[in-house]
Amino acid sequence: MNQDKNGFFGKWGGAYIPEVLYQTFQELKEEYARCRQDPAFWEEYLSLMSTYSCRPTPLTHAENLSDYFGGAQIYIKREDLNHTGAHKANNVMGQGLLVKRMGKKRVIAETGAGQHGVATATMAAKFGLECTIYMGEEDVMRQRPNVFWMEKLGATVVTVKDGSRTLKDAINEAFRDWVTNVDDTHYVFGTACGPAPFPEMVSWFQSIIGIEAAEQIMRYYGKMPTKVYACVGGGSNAMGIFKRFLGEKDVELIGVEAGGHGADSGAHAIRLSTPDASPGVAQGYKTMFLQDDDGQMKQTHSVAAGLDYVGVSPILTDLWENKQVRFESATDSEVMEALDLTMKKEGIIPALESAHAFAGAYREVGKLSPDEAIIINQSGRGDKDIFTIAHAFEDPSWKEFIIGRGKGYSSK
Amino acid sequence: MNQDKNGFFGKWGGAYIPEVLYQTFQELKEEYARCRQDPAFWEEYLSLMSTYSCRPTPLTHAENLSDYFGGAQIYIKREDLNHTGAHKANNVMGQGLLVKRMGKKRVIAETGAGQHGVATATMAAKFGLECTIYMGEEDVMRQRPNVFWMEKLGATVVTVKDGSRTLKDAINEAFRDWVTNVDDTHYVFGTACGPAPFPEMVSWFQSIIGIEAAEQIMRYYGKMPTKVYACVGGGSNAMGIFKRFLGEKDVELIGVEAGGHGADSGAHAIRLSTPDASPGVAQGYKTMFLQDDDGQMKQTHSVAAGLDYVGVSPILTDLWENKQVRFESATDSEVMEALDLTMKKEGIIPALESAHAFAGAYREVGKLSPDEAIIINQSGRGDKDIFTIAHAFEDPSWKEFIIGRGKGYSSK
Amino acid sequence: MQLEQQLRDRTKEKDILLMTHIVLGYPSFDANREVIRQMVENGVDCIEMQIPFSEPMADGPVIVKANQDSLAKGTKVEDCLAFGTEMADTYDIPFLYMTYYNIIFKYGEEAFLKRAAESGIQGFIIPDLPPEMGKSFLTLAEKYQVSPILIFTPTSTDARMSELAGYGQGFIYCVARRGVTGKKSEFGQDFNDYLSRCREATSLPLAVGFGIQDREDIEALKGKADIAVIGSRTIRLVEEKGPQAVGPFIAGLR
Amino acid sequence: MQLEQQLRDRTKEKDILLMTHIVLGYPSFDANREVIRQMVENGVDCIEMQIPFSEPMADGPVIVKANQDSLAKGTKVEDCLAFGTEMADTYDIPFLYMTYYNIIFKYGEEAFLKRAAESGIQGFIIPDLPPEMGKSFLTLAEKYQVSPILIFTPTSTDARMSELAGYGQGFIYCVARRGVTGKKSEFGQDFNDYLSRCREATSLPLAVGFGIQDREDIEALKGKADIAVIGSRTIRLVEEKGPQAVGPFIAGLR
Ligand SMILES: Cc1ncc(COP(=O)(O)O)c(C=O)c1O
Ligand SMILES: Cc1ncc(COP(=O)(O)O)c(C=O)c1O
Repeated sequence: MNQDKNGFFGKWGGAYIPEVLYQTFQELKEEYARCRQDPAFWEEYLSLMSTYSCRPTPLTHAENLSDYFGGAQIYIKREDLNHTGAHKANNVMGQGLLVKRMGKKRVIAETGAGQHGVATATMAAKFGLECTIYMGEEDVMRQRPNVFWMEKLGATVVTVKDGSRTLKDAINEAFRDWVTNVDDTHYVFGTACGPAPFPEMVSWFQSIIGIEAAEQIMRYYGKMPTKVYACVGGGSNAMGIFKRFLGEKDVELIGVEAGGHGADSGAHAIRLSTPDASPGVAQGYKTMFLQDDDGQMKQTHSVAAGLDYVGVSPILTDLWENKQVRFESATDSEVMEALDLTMKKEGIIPALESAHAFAGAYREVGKLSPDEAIIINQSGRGDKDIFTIAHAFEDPSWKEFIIGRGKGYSSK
Repeated sequence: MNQDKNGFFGKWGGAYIPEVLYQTFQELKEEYARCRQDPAFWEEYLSLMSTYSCRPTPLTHAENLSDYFGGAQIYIKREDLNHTGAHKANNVMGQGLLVKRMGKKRVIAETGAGQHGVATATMAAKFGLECTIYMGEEDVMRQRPNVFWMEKLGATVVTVKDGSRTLKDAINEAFRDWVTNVDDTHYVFGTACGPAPFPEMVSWFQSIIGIEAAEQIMRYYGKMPTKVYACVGGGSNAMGIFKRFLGEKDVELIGVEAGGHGADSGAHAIRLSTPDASPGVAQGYKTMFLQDDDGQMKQTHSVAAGLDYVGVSPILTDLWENKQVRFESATDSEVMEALDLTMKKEGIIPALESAHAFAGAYREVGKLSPDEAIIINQSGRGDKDIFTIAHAFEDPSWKEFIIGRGKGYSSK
Repeated sequence: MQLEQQLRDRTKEKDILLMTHIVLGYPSFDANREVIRQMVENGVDCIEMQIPFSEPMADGPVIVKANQDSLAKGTKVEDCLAFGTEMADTYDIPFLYMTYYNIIFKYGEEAFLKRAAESGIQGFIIPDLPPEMGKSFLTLAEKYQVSPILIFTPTSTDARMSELAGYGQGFIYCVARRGVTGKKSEFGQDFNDYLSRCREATSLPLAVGFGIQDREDIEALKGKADIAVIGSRTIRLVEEKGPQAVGPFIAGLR
Repeated sequence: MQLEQQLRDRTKEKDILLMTHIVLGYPSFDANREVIRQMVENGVDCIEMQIPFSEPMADGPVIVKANQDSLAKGTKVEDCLAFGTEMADTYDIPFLYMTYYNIIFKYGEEAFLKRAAESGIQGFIIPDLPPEMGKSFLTLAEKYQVSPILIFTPTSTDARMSELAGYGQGFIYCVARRGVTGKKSEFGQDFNDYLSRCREATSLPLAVGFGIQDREDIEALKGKADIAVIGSRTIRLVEEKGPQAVGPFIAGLR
């Protein structure tokens, strides 16, 4: 599962970058290679994550849900307990250490759900870096609280009004910034996509999830899980938990994509588990994209902004092609149901993104035997999504509350 | 710092309870005593907290802030990284284990900020208990997102419209429920107040904060801190971090109360660091209350709902009287400034309550010498406070966003 | 002794005594005056006057609201004490103060008891002062010869009842059920068993309160209790029909 | 070879050649037709026709918007290829396709190159296809005799430049500065040093693009570069004044 010298995993990946970035990618690749060889770097990373974030994050035995489904024992890997509320922190802090070594003074990032933007703004504050975050106008509208926090953390948030005004357009705009300010700026890519070495590097930082989870399940349960579930947007949390288990013979890995209004609706973000996607090259890498026959990217849809993306990690595409990871999808409404059940049964609030992994697991867990265990990766917490979740549940007192607040503000 | 047989700490505390609760308090006291004597109970508690919440929570060295003030090294105890986002989880999970032992089927709780309500609803979901949360109407209005989550977690939230419609009224109403449903119901008191054994018991569960912090500061810094700061609402997070350090000769403990619009404004919640409060008995215990000459409780004010309370832990009142803890206060505007600085310098977002501890520390830390260290207890995270914080910062795009959303809802 | 004796004397003439409750200053002291007049004239045997408190933790919605409204209108403890003195001077039945402990604590226990005793107030009901918390209060009550009314509840064990009985004077207030004031109670077999346990635990007269609404309820108590307590019912009556409705209501109860 | 030779022939007659840029289908193919006519008639030496892509990562706002609008109007790759064929048939100057790699990849590299070659298209500019990623593309370009235009940038080291030069044909596109298309560039000492480095790295003609706006800019390039590239400037001109403004503008540049 390592990239070849051109950054490919099988047929997928690569670095389709404007020439102006060539030199900076050389430096990045070299620094990254040095870090991977230097055990002190990983030590520094672990120490940062255990004193600034909350690593190791717990593995929670969901006893009520296990009873409810009557199948395998359900364990939940709690990335929601990271500082800033999602696995995004792992990647961002790792890249932060890299930036420090490279001596750059400024970071930029794209963000969809806003999680990666908040994480990057947080890292920038911690490391004393200038920070600009690109975010599609539509995402700004649905994730305003995150914009507020980014700004309060000292970042400049730029609203991107091109294209579909979502994540992919924010990525394009971040690249435009990067080619302009390449000398002092590092682009903190937020997921296991983009040009090499990002897919591998981001997966490496995220691999801490699976390393911990494997150690924890052995400690608590005494053997390896039968199945491991993760939601798949760009693929970083999935790669993060899958990586450690890839070598394990009897562990099945399942990636759950955003089914949106359904696989047949055209309004989804399923790249690997339907035939709607096809091989393509965009945003600096080759993978399965949701695109039309001309190669123009399509509109995607998911209730979870963080999964609402046209591409997917080239590493996952390779694992999919080699049948090392199975891909499923969950629709918006299945996801809301899974979210509801998880809250009520376990007192845990998954992010809408993460709830896809839960929905995927719930569909199957009842058929497993009680002496098996599964792990669900809870990539983030849902309370950041209040606006989306309360909206999706059509909560009447929430609406009333917002109407009242809105009137309060307009009357002043 | 242990209660006497009537539940007093010096002159303070006791259990001024309606007779109908006598028996239930006997049982509670006995079960609590058994738990304190049983090392297996604490072990079970630790195991729950390390697999369900994120204990031990980190101790973060705030290097940028330390440099900024040029005084002592600042360490932050990260209770914000607990499941549900605050130290409240420690108490609630501990009481949950107790409830399980007592075989009760239902829990009730009061809540001000909503944090304790969310934590209790979470615990109830996890332990399969029925749950009712009492919350003052004013707090429901300012903390609607928390109401939404409590309901989604399966709890019934009752809006209390009596009195000042804030925390103290919610407590009264919870007591009314308890005297009615005493046989199968446990009242999960949310802070180190109320009738004995709550102050001591809640402090015991919270003492995990200080135990960890002491171990961590020795590990990272090599010696004890000179000062430890905590905000003081009811006093549970303060007691939680202070307890371990009480015996330490050279450690000064500082509690920071809510200065609201200022100590002289009449609009604050300062019980110990101004002469506005006087000894009284209410809500089941004796302490310093903000009350008038007749003994009627006064209105309090703080930007932080969780500090907006008329009473204070009898244990803290005793420690105050014996000068073992120093009390200060921070005004709303000092708190907003401290919050801003903490976000920008460290990428950390304290809850408004916690930001009082930061404000108190920032005032003094520059005068300390660089070979000293201080610990600030960050009792919770601020992103739960988006409505209050964005409002307090008068953020224009936030207002615009809310107005837009409100219009969207009213037009449907 | 004084209070107990007065009640025992009255018991000789009646199947059951009636104790009523008012919240001072609600809806106004004038209304209180009129209500008490009608109560006394229609044969009420004892009246508890509640000094309002901002945190009436053991009360139900009707009385909570009455406490709040009274305070909102500016009722002071001083006004209540003056009114109590006036009533005790005017009528020949025993008057009690009912209030939460903080009112007394803040005023000063001794000062409060002395003043109450001098006014001719016969007893005290303090729902949030169990005897363990009330050592000094009980001693002072002894000193000033006012009766501390202790409370039995359905959750009280036999042992607890005898303990409480040891501190009580005047009568014992037997709470009819779990919960707060104002809601209807059931007087079934459980209740009868409970009352027998109460009777066994003390030789003091037994008053039964919480949720007694009408003649039928009172009928059910005859022979089992010495005093029936009407609480929120008359407050609601005054709210709905004014003070003058109280007399006929009381008259119709026995 | 063909493209390089054509350009070299033209260079004999002029101080500096002019290459211009249009986005196909924006504002319409008819407008494209008229603009190209005016360009050719006013002496443009080479035209790059951008096939629009939904993710124009290396372009600035003007061209991004042109790409989007063209696609929104329904422009298909097929339309662009037909139009390209028509232009190459109509005018006697070299035409290039500029597009992002996905358009070619999705169509099929070989099919695309074959068709372009048959249409008489002379070269390709693909800003997101560095030679490492373009092995098969470069081989096929060789096979079909169309020139892959490689790109130098101010961040390119000498080593990188010679590497790129090894793959390039026709001419080298020297990006005048960091950043995306459309913003003004400075042609100071740094720029001159950069251009000397470019010149040393390759014997191919040098085109300079990004931010060239007017006669003055072009004057500054004379003697240093072989070709000046006008990109967003004419797109804005068409937006503001329509296609017929292009001719006079071009005429005034040299
Ligand atoms: C909580 C959470 N989970 C998952 C994702 C999807 O990203 P990835 O597939 O890279 O893990 C996001 C992206 O924003 C996220 O915020
Ligand atoms: C984050 C946080 N900190 C502090 C407090 C104050 O409570 P205490 O003084 O009991 O810690 C609250 C109460 O809601 C809270 O939510």
